[in-house]
Amino acid sequence: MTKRDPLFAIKVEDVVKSYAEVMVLRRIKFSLQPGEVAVILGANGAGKSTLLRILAMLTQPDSGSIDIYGNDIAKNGPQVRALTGSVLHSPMLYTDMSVRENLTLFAELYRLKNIDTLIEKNACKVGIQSRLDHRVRTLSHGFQKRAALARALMHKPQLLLLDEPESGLDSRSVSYLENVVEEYRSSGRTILMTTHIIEHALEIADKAIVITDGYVHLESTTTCLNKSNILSAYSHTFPKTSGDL
Amino acid sequence: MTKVINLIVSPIALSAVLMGTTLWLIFVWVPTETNQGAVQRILYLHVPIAWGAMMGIIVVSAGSFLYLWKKNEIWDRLAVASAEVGVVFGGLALLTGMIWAKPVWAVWWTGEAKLTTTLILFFIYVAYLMFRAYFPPGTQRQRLAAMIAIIGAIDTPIIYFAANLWSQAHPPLITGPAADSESSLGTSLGVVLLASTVSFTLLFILLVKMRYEIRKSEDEIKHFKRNHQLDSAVLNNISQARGTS
Amino acid sequence: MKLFNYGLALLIVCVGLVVHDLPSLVLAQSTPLVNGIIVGIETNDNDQLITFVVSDSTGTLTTFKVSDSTKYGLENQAGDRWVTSHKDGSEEAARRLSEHQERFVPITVSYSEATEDSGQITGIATSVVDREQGKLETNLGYIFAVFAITWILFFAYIFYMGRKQKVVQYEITQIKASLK
Amino acid sequence: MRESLAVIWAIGRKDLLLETRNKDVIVAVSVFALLVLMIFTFAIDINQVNAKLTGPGILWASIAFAGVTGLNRAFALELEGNTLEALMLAPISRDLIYAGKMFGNFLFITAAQIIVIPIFAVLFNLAVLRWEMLVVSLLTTIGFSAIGTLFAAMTIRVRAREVMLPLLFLPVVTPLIMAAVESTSHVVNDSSWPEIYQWIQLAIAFDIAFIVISAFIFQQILED
Repeated sequence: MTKRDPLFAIKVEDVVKSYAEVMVLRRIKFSLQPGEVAVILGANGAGKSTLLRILAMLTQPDSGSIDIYGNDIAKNGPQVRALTGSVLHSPMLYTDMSVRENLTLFAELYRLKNIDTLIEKNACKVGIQSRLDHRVRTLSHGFQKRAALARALMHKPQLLLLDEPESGLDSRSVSYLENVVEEYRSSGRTILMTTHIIEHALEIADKAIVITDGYVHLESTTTCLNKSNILSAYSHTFPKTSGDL
Repeated sequence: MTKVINLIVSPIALSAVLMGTTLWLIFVWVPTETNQGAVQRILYLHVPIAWGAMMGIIVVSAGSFLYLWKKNEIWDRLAVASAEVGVVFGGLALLTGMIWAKPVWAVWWTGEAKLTTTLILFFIYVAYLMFRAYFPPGTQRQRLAAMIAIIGAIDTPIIYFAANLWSQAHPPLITGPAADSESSLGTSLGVVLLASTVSFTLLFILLVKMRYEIRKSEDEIKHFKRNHQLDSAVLNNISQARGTS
Repeated sequence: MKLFNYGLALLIVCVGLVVHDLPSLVLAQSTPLVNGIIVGIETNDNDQLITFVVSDSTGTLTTFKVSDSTKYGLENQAGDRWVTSHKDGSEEAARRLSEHQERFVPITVSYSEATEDSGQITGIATSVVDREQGKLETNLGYIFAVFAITWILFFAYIFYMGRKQKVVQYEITQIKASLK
Repeated sequence: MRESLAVIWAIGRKDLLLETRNKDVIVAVSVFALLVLMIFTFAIDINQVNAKLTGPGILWASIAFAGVTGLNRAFALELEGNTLEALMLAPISRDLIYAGKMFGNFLFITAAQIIVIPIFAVLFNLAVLRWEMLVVSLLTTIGFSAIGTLFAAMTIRVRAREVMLPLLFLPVVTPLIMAAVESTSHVVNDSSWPEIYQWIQLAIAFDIAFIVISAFIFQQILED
């Protein structure tokens, strides 16, 4: 029922989120165009993961509005989730089922067709085809993360949300990740990821969003950024009085 | 001088005077009932307290419903305040009823429908308060607690119906002479009961108001803590903007 | 702490009234009465009532013998009242009383010539009727319990809230001080 | 509609698959229920006279207590790998997740009853295996799983989850337990259908009320 707005892949306006006495996100505002690969930077506890969870619709913001490809996420939840693929902190797989069983289950939940070929294809993309029939419990962390990535890719989402995808991965896994990012960039789809490895972020991303103290501190293309001015944006992350009276 | 006047016309003073008058009515003014004797005077305490408990439940479910609808914290505060006071009244209603039943019905407890319903509701609202105590703070806690309150309210008629059907299948040990026989007191009973109900209603409102005020102060402290962080964040934001551009 | 004082005042008023009014609550009783439910019935071979045992609200058992002059005023389940003396209806009396026993209907027995034998009270019943009069003396404890529990609980709750309020107040003053 | 049923079936089938692998829930529920039954046979000297009187109550008390432990387990399973969030990421409405989990819980409690009720019949020497009993246990299980799934999802983040779930669950399902106990005692007393039916009606009303409410509010439960 809603037409996609080609101007914005994500449009976040004045998003506020607080937990009890801590206000994690104060007034987050930014937007991404389709085809952009953006990275959210910020110190630990800056609210990167919370923001990603809100975009993935696992957490409700206290206030503010979010549009994803022209859909208001508060109203068109299922449509937005069909456009979005997410790999968050934990792999979120059933550990007593094999990778194939996990992928089949989620393919059914996403109502996909030709599930078997789809699974094979996506398994190749992340290099997990040899482990398809292993139980998730027996796999290493890197393979579990790759399986989670395969699940997020299966329904060809327009927007991919990745929460620290490279943490704990070996170089082979990271190279699969980079291939996925390249594929997204070239096909005009959007990626929003968080990371704490600034150099790597500047290499692969087109755009950086720095969150400090619950605000978007810096929203800029990566070409005019270097590590030092990002770090200087970090430096005020911990205000002297935060948390206390 | 104004302080004295304020004290005299304050609701607390009014409530105290009313309660004193009620006690005078119960112990001195109203004649002793012939069927049950002096113990019948418990009625003037038991019935208004039970009424207060019922009022508590009505206010909790109304407040919870309004909170879910309007998302305004005022209603959540009202709900939790009246749940707490309602549990105190409900526990007292059960206790006074049991003490009254012993000399009149010769048992502490029977499976009569009203008793069973009151007991189960008491447990549901105790669970409501415990849930609030155990759940991590935040808006989700308020939302879920409101749902529990509403479930309890919807369950009430079903519990009453079931308990009624059950007590028909298992005739209660003793059907109360207090409930069945006409009273020898006539209108004086009504007068004292009315006075007592008014005093206890006022006491209920006072207690809820007091609990509400405490809750409000707690919320204000919480908000203040957040806003305090906000101030320092705003300052940081400004200085940062100067530094980078 | 306004509410604290309020609770204290109410408690004093309550206790004062009870003490002041104690004599008028204890109504003197001319004939000895027992209120309670029937826990045992003994009949002779002709199904005529001989004795029955009543348990009052404190659990004390009293055995009653019946004489020809014993009067009955007992209702059946339908509410029909049956009034007669023992001479004219001792079988019906046994029937009605055992029905009362099954339904746990409380009765009032006035009696004379009570004898106590090793803790067991035995009396000769003069009238056996559906519960009419409370045995007022035994009830005072219950009234006292109800009022005491009610006010103690309210008092405790008010006290608890007062404590909570104090904590909140303290925190607010701390915040105000830190702002200066 | 067909798509929704497919989703519910997929979630329920996943629960069954996991169950065949680690046998967490059904074994726990039925062993627990049997233990409660056994304790009662010691606590109350069961004989021909009082079996009909006490049996139905004991049966449903044991199933209710065992059911709560099972519901706790069934949700703990989703917590282990944060998989509930994976379900929440799928483009399906949240009431389908509820229906799927409820379906799984329904299967577990039913399976446990299939084990427990015949053993109960033997221990208490009661003829409960009649078709009316099928209706009773079906309706009760539906109600248990409807409320249980809802409260299990609500208490997921509560500190004392194992305590909180029964505290919420048991008072709310009291009418349903009454209905189950009464209709079971009609069944063992060989009563006619109309006598059982008034209790069946109560169970039906309860089930409908709570399935509707649960589906309505489940939307909001999962997000924090």
